[in-house]
Amino acid sequence: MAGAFDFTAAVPLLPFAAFLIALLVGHFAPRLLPKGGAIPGILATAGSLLLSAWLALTVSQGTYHTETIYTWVVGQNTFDLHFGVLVDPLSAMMLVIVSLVAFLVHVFSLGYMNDEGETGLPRYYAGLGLFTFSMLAFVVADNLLMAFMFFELVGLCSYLLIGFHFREAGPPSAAKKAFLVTRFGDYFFLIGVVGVLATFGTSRFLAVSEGVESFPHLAEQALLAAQGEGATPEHVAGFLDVVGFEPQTWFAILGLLILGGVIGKSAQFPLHTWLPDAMEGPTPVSALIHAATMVAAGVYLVARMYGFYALLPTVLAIIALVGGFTALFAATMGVVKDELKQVLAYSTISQYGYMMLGLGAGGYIAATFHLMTHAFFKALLFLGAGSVIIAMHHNEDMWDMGGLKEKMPVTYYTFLSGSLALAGIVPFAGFWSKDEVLYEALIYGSGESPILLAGYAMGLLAVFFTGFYTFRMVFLTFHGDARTDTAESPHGVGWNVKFPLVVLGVLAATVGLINMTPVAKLTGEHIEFLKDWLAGPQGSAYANIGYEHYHHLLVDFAGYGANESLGVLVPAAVSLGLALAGAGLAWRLYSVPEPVEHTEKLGGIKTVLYNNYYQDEYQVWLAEGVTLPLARAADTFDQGIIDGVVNGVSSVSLFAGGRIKRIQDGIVTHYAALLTLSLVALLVAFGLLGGWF
Amino acid sequence: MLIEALIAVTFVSAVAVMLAPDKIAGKLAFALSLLPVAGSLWMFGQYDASGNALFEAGTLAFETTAKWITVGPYALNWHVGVDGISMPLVVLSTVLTSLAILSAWTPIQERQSQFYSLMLFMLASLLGVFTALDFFVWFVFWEFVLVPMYFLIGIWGGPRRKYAAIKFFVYTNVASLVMFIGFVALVFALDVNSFDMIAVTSALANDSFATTYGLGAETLKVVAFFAMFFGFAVKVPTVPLHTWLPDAHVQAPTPASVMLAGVLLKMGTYAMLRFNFTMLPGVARDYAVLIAIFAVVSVIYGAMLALAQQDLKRIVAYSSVSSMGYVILGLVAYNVYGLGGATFQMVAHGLISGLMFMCVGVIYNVAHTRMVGDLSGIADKMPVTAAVFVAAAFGYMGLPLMAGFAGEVFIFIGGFQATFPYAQLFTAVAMFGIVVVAGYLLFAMQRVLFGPFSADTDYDIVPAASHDTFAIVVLVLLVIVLGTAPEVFYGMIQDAVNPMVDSFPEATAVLTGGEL
Amino acid sequence: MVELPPLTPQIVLGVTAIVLFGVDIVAPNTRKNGLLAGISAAGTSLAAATAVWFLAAGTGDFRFVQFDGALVVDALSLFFAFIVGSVATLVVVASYDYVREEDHLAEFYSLVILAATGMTLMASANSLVTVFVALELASLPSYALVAFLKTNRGSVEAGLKYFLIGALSSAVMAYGISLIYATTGTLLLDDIAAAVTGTELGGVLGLGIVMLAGGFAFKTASVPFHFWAPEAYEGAPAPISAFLSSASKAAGFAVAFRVFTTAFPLDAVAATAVDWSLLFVVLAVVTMTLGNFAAATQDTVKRMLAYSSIGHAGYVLMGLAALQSGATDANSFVLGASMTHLLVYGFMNTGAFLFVALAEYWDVGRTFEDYNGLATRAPVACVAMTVFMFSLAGLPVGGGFLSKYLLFAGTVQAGFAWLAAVAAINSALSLYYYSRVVKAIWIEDPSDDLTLRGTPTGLYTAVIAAGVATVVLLVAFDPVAQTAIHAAEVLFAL
Amino acid sequence: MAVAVEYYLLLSAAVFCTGVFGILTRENALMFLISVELMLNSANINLVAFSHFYGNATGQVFSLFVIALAAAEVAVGLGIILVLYRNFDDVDVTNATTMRW
Repeated sequence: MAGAFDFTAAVPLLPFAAFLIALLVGHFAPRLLPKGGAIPGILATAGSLLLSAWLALTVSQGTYHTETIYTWVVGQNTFDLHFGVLVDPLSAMMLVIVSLVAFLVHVFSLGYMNDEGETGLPRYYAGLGLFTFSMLAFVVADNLLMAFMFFELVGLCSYLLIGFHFREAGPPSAAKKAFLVTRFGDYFFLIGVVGVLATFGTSRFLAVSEGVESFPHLAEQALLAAQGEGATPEHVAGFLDVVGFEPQTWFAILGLLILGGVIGKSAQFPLHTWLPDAMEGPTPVSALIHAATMVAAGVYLVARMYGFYALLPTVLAIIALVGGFTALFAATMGVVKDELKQVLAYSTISQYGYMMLGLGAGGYIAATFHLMTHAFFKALLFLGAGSVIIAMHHNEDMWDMGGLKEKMPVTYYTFLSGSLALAGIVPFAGFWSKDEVLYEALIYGSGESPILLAGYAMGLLAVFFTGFYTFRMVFLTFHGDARTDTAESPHGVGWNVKFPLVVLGVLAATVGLINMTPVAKLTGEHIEFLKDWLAGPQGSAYANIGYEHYHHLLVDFAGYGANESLGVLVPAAVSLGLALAGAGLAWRLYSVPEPVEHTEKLGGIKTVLYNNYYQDEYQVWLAEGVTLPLARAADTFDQGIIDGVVNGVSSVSLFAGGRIKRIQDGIVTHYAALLTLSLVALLVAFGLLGGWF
Repeated sequence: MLIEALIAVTFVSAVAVMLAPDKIAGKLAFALSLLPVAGSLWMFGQYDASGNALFEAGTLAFETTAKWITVGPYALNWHVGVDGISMPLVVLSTVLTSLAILSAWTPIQERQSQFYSLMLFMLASLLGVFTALDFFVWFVFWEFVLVPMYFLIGIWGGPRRKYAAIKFFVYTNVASLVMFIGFVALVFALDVNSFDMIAVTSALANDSFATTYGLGAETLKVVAFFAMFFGFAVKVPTVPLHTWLPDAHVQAPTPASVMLAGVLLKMGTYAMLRFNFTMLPGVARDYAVLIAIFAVVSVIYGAMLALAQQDLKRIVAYSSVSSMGYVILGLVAYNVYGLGGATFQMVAHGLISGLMFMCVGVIYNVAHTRMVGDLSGIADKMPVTAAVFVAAAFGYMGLPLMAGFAGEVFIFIGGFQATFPYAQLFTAVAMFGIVVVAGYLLFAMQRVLFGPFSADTDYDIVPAASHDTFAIVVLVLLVIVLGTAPEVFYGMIQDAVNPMVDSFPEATAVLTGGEL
Repeated sequence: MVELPPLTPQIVLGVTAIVLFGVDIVAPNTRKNGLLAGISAAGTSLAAATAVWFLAAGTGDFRFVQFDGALVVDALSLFFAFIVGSVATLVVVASYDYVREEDHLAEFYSLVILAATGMTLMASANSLVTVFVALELASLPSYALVAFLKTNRGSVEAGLKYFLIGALSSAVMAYGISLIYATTGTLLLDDIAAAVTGTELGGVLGLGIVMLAGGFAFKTASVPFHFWAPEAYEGAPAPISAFLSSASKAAGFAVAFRVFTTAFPLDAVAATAVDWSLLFVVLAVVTMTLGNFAAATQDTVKRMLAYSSIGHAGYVLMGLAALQSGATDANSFVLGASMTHLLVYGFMNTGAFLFVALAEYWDVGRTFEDYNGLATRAPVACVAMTVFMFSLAGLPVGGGFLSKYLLFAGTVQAGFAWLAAVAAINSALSLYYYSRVVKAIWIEDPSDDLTLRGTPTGLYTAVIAAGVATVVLLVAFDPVAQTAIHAAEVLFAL
Repeated sequence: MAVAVEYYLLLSAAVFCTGVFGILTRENALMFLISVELMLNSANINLVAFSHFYGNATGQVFSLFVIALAAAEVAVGLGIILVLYRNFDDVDVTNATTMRW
C-alpha cells in the first residue's frame, strides 16, 4: 500500500504542473484556461496542502523519510549530485505552511487579480505556480546543492512576479533590485555550497545509511578530532590540508558564506533593501514572498542545516547579532512609513531578524516557532492589506484611509488579529514565539555567551517599536474618520478575499498555543507540542536533525550554557509590557478622528528614517557611483590601451610598410647603388665573420 | 566512415546551396542542415566509446585512419574519431548551425545562396575540428573555419564590417601561427614520427625526447605550452587578447554571431583541453596560478566591460569573454568536475550565447536598433520574444536547471577541489562574475524589455516571425533539458576526462570515490 | 621499348622553340596565334608530363650525369622541370588571349619556350659553366619578354630595369665564378666540393661564394638583388610576370639548391670560407620582411603580387638557411618543404598573376578599388582568385597552406624556430594584404559601369586550371611531398 | 717572366671596381652597358689567368662563353635601349621612373 511518502515528490510537482498548464494553455489556447489559470493553481496547491498534511500526519507518527529522487550528476570517481527529498518534522511543518499560504494566496488572487480585471493572468498564475513549486522543492531538499538551486529559482520567481506589471516603470526596477541584491547574497551562498561539496564530498543534510554521509556530521567528526577525539574523516582532512585552515576556521568561513545567501533572501541587514521595493509586486505576491516563500527560505535554510551552525559559536554569534540588529533597525524604519505595505515590509524584515536572533541564540525551537507563526500572521496582514487596497482602489497611502473598520469588518477583525500577533500581544501567536526567541537569547546570553545579550537588548527594544508601528498602522487605516472619498465608500470584496482572511485570522490568533513555553515552565504541563515535534527520535539516523541533537551540539561545541536561574515570567512580562507600551503610544497619537503626522517631533532623525538610513543610497552609490564608473573606466582602458595596442601594431606595421617601400624609388641607378652597397656590406660582414682578412 | 560522411554531406550541401538560386537558398540550406543534425544525433545514439581520445587505453567511436601525406619520416594521416569530449561539441555544432540558418531567414536578404553556403562550409570544417585526431588534419579544419567567417562578417556585417572582418582574420591567424610553431617544435623534439595526437600525447607522457634544441625538456615544454596557450587564448578569447571579439560580434550578422559565440569560441577551449592540458599537464600544473589569473581576469574584467556597454550585442559579446574565463578556470583545476565542467560549459555556453545572440537578432530584425537607450518596454509588443529573452538571460546568469548553471557549478566545484595554490580564492573571485552578469543583463532587460513602451526607431515593433520564434524556443528548451539532465552529455564527458585526471594524480583533488 | 634520354624535358622544350621559329619562317605573314600557342602548350605540357613520367618511373632515384658532369638529371631537376613546364603551359595558354592583338607572336612564344628551356637546364646544371649559361639562357629571353609591349612605357621601363639589374647581377656572378675557379681550379660542382676542403684561399673563395649567391638572389628576386622585381612584374605583360615570378624563381632556387648543397658542403666551407647558411638566414629574414611589408601598402594589385613574390622568396630561402651540416633528415625535410612550396607557389602565384592578366584583358584598371565587386560579374574567376590569395596567405583552401606550414615546420625542426616565428609574423601580415584583394572583389560594391567584355577562353582555362591544381594539391599533397623530400634526399645522398 | 697569379686577382678586382663605379655614376644606358662589359671582362681575366695557373682549359673555355654571352646580352640590351629611346625620347636610365614604391 502506498504511503504518504510515495507522494512526496508530488507536493512540489503539482504546482509545477499548474505552472505548465498556465504557461502553455495560456499561450496557445487562453480561452480554455479557467479563470486565467487560477483554477489549476488552486487545485494544485490544494492538492499539495492535502498531501503535505498527510505527510505531516505520517511524520507525527515518528516515521520520517528520505529518498533520492533523481541523480542529477553521476560522478565518476567523484561524488554524485542529486535531487532528493527529506521529510522530517521541520520540512513537513514547512510544507504545510507553504502550501497553505500558497493555496490561500491563490484563492485571494481570484479576488485581487481576476475580479480587478488584470491582464496577463496566465503569466501571473504561472509565476505563482512556479514560485510555489520552487519553494516546496526547496523545503523538501535533502541536500544543500538542491536547496541552493531551488533557492535561486525562488529568486527568479520573485523577479517575475514583482515585475508582473512590467509596463510600468517601477515594478521592473524593483524586480531587478530584488534579484540583484539577493543574487549578491547567493554569490556567497554558492561559494559556500561549492565549498561544502569540495570539503565534505557531500552536501546532504542527513546521513541515512552506511557510507552515505552528511556534511554536518562530517564537520562534527572533524571538530571532535580537532579536540582529540576520533579521527578527521579522510577526505575532509585532505581538503583541509589543501586550504591550510584549521577545521574550526574553515567551517566558520563556510558557515558565513552560506549565511550570505540567508541574509540576502531573508532580507537581513545589510541586504534588506530589496524587500521594501518588492512591494511593487501585486499584493498577494507580497504575501507569498513575505510569509512563506522567498524570505522564509533563508531562515529555513539555517534551521535546516542547524547541525552545522550549532558547531560554530562565532557564526552563531554573528547570526544573533545580525538578527537582533535587523529586528531593531527595520522596526525603527517602519515607524514613519505612510504606505500600508511599506509598514508591513519593514515589519517583515524586523520579524525575520527575530528568527535569526533566535537561531543564533540557540533557540532553534523558538525560531522555527516564530517562522511558523509569522507565516500565518504576515500572510494575513498582507492579504488584509490587499483587501484594503482593493477597497481603496489601489491607493495604499494610509493617510488617505481611516474609518474602514465599519465598512469592512471581516478585514478589520482579521487584520487586527494579525496585528496583535505581530505586536506580540498575549495570547496571539506572535507573542508566544517572539517571547521565546527573546527568552532563549536572554538565558544563553546571561549564561555562557554574553554576546547574545546585545542581541537580546536590540530585540527587546524592537518590541516597543513593533507595537508602535503595528498599531499606528491599524489606527490610521481602520480607525478615526474616513479621510478621503474613496475611504468613505470603499469597493466591496468578495468571498474569495474574505475566506483566506478568516482562515489566517483564526490561525494567527491560535497557532501560538501549540508551544506555550512559559505556561509549560510555570505549570510543568507537557504542552510544548512543537518542541516535541522537532525533538527528533532518539536512536535513529534522524536523530541527527532533531532538536535534542542540536542542543547537545550547542552545548558541546558552541559552549552554550543556559542561565536557568531566570524565571520565565519576568522576561515575558517585560516584552509584553514594551509591546503594549508601543501600542499604547500609537493609540495616544493616532487613534483620534483626525490623526496628524507626529514625525516632526523626531527632528533630524525623521529625515534619516524617511530615507531608511540611506541604505538604498549607499547601495545605489556602490552600483552606480562606483561599479559603473569602474566599468566605464575599464571600457575606456580596453578600447584605448588594449585595443589600442592591437590597432597600434597594425598601424605601425602598415606605416613601416609604407616606409620600406620608399626604398624602391624608381631610379635604376639608385637600385644599382643599393645593390652594390648591400653586397659590399654582406661581403664585409661575412669577411669579418669568416676571417678572410 | 560516419564522420567522413557527415563532413562530406555538409560539404556537398554547401556546394549545392551555393549553386541554388537566392530565392530558395534559405529553405534549402535549412533542409540540408537537418542532415548533419540527424547524422550527429544518430552518432550520439550509436556512441559507444570509452575513455579519452588521446589516451591509448581509450576507445574511440567512428574512428577511421587513412594515409594522407608522408613527409620524410613523418606521417600525416587522416585520423578522425570522437570521444566523450568531442561528441557533445559535434552535436552542438550541427544543431546550432541549423538553428542559425533558420535565424538568418529574416535578416539576410542579399546574396542568400552565398551566405547559407558559407554557413554550411563552416559547419563542415567545425565538424572536422572537433573530430580530427591528427594535428595536421585538425589544423586544416581549424584554419579553414576562418574563411567562411571572414566572408560572413565582411559581406553581411554592419557598418564597420570590413575593419572587424580583417581584424578577426589577421588576429586569429597570428594566433594560429604562433600555436603552430610551438606545437611543431614540441613534436619534432619528441621521439615520434607522426603528428598523430595520440602518439604525441603518449610520447610526452613518457618524456621520450629525441632532442630539445639545447633548451632542456622542461624549458621546451613550457615554451611550447605558452605558444599554444597564446594561440588558443586568442580564439577563446582570454583577456587581454580579446579585443577582436566585440568588433567581430557587433559587426557580424546575427547568424554569424551565433556561430562565432556558440561554436567558434569553443574551438579555443577545446584545443586548450586537447593540447595544453592533455598533453602537457605538468606545465599546466606548474603555471596553474598564472593561468588561473588569466581566467579570473577574463571573468571579472569581461563582465565589467559588458557592464559598460549600451549595445546589446556588445554586452553579450563581452559576457562571452567572461563566460569563457570559467572554462579556463575549470581546465586549470584539473579534476573531474573541473575538466568535465569546462567541457560541459562549452556546450552550455554555446547554446546559451547562441540563444542570446538570436534573441538580440530577433529584436534587431524588428527594431533595426540594438542600443539599450533606443528601446523601452518592447515586451508589450513582442511578448514571446521577450519571454525567451528573459529565459535566455537567466540562463546566462546561471539559473539552476538551465545548462549554464550546471556547467558553472561543476567548474566551481572543480575549482574548489583544485590543489594549486589559492585555487579556492581564485574560484571565489571568479564566481563574482555571476553577480556582475546578473547586473548587466538585468539592467539591459529592464530598460529594453520593460517599462512604458517607446522605441526610437522608424520601424513598427511587431511580433517576430514564427521561424525566428521557433529557433529561439527550441534553444531555450535545449538549455533547460541540458540543465535538468546534464547527464545526457556529462556522463560521456566524465568518461573522457577521467583518464586525464588519472594520468596526472598530482593535480587531482583530495576527494575521490563514490557517494560519500 | 625506346629508351628516352634523361634530358627529354629540356630537349622537348628546345625542339619546341625551334619548331616555333620554323613555323614562323614557313609562314611569316599569317596570323597564327592559335597554332603557335597550341604548339607551345603541347611542348611545355609534354615536357612537364615527361618529367612526371620520369619521376614516377624512378629516373630521379639516381643521378644521370650527362656531358661529363656538366649536366645532371635527378629527382630535383625533374621536379623543377615539372614546375617550369606546367607554369609555362599555363602561361602560354593564357597568352593566347593576352597577346592576340600584338605583333611578333612567334617570337613571343619561342622566347617563352627558350626561357623555359633555360630554366629547366638551370635545374640540371652541374657545373658553374652550365649554371651561368643556363641562367643567361633563361634571362636574356626574359628581358625581351618583359619589354615585349614595345609601345607601353611601363613594359619598356620594366624591361630596362630588369635588364640593367640583370646585367649587373650576372657580371657579379661571373666574377664570383671566376673567383671560385681561382681557388679550386675547376668549375664542376662535384670537383669543387672536393677542392674546397682545406683550401688556403678561404677569403677569395668566400668572396666568390657570396657573389655567386648574388647571382641566384637576382634570379629568385631576393634582397638585395630584388630591385628589378617590383617594376618588372608590374610593368611586364601579366602572363610574363606570372612566368618570371613562378618558374624563373623556381629555377633560381633549383640551381641554388644544387650548387650550394653539392659544391659547398657546409661542414667544409663554413669553417674556412663562409657560413652560407647564415648568409641565407640573413637574406631570408630581410627578403621576407621587405617583401611583405612593402606589399602591405600597395595600391595596385599587380605590384602587391610582385612584392608578395619577394616575400615568398624569403620563405623559400629558409630552406637553404635552415640547412645544417650533418643533419640529413632535417635537411631533406626543410629543403623538400621548400621545393613543395615552390611547386604549389608555381600554381597559385601563376594563377594570381593570370587573374591580373584577365583583369588587364577586361581593362578594369590596376588598383584594388578598380577590382571592387568583380565577383558580381565574374564569380568563377573570382572564386579562383580567392583560392589563390588565401592559399598564398596560408589558409587551407589550397596546397599553399600545407606547403607553407611544412616549410615552417621544417625550419622549426632544424632548430630555427625563431626564423619560423619571423616568417609567421610576415605570413600574418601577408594575410592582410591578400585579403584586401578578396575584400575588393567580394565585399566591396561594384561601380555602376563595371562591365566585362567576354570570357576569354585561354585566360579562363589557365586561371581555372591553376585554381583546380591549387585546391587539389591540398588534398593530394602526398605525391608532391614525397617526391620533393625524395629529391632532397637524392641531392644529399652524394 | 711569369707574373704571380695574385696580381691577376688584383688587376681583375680593379677592373671590376671600375665597372661598378661606372654603373654607379653613369646615367647613360650605353655607358651602363660598357661598365657591365668591364665587369664581365674582369671575370675573364681571372678565368684566363687561373686557367694558366692550374694548367687546365676550363677557365679559358668558360671565358669564351662569357664573351659570347656578353655579346648576346648587349644585343638584347641594345634592343631594350632602342625601345627606351622610342618611349622616353632619351637613353638616360634615370628617366624611366613611372613605376616606383
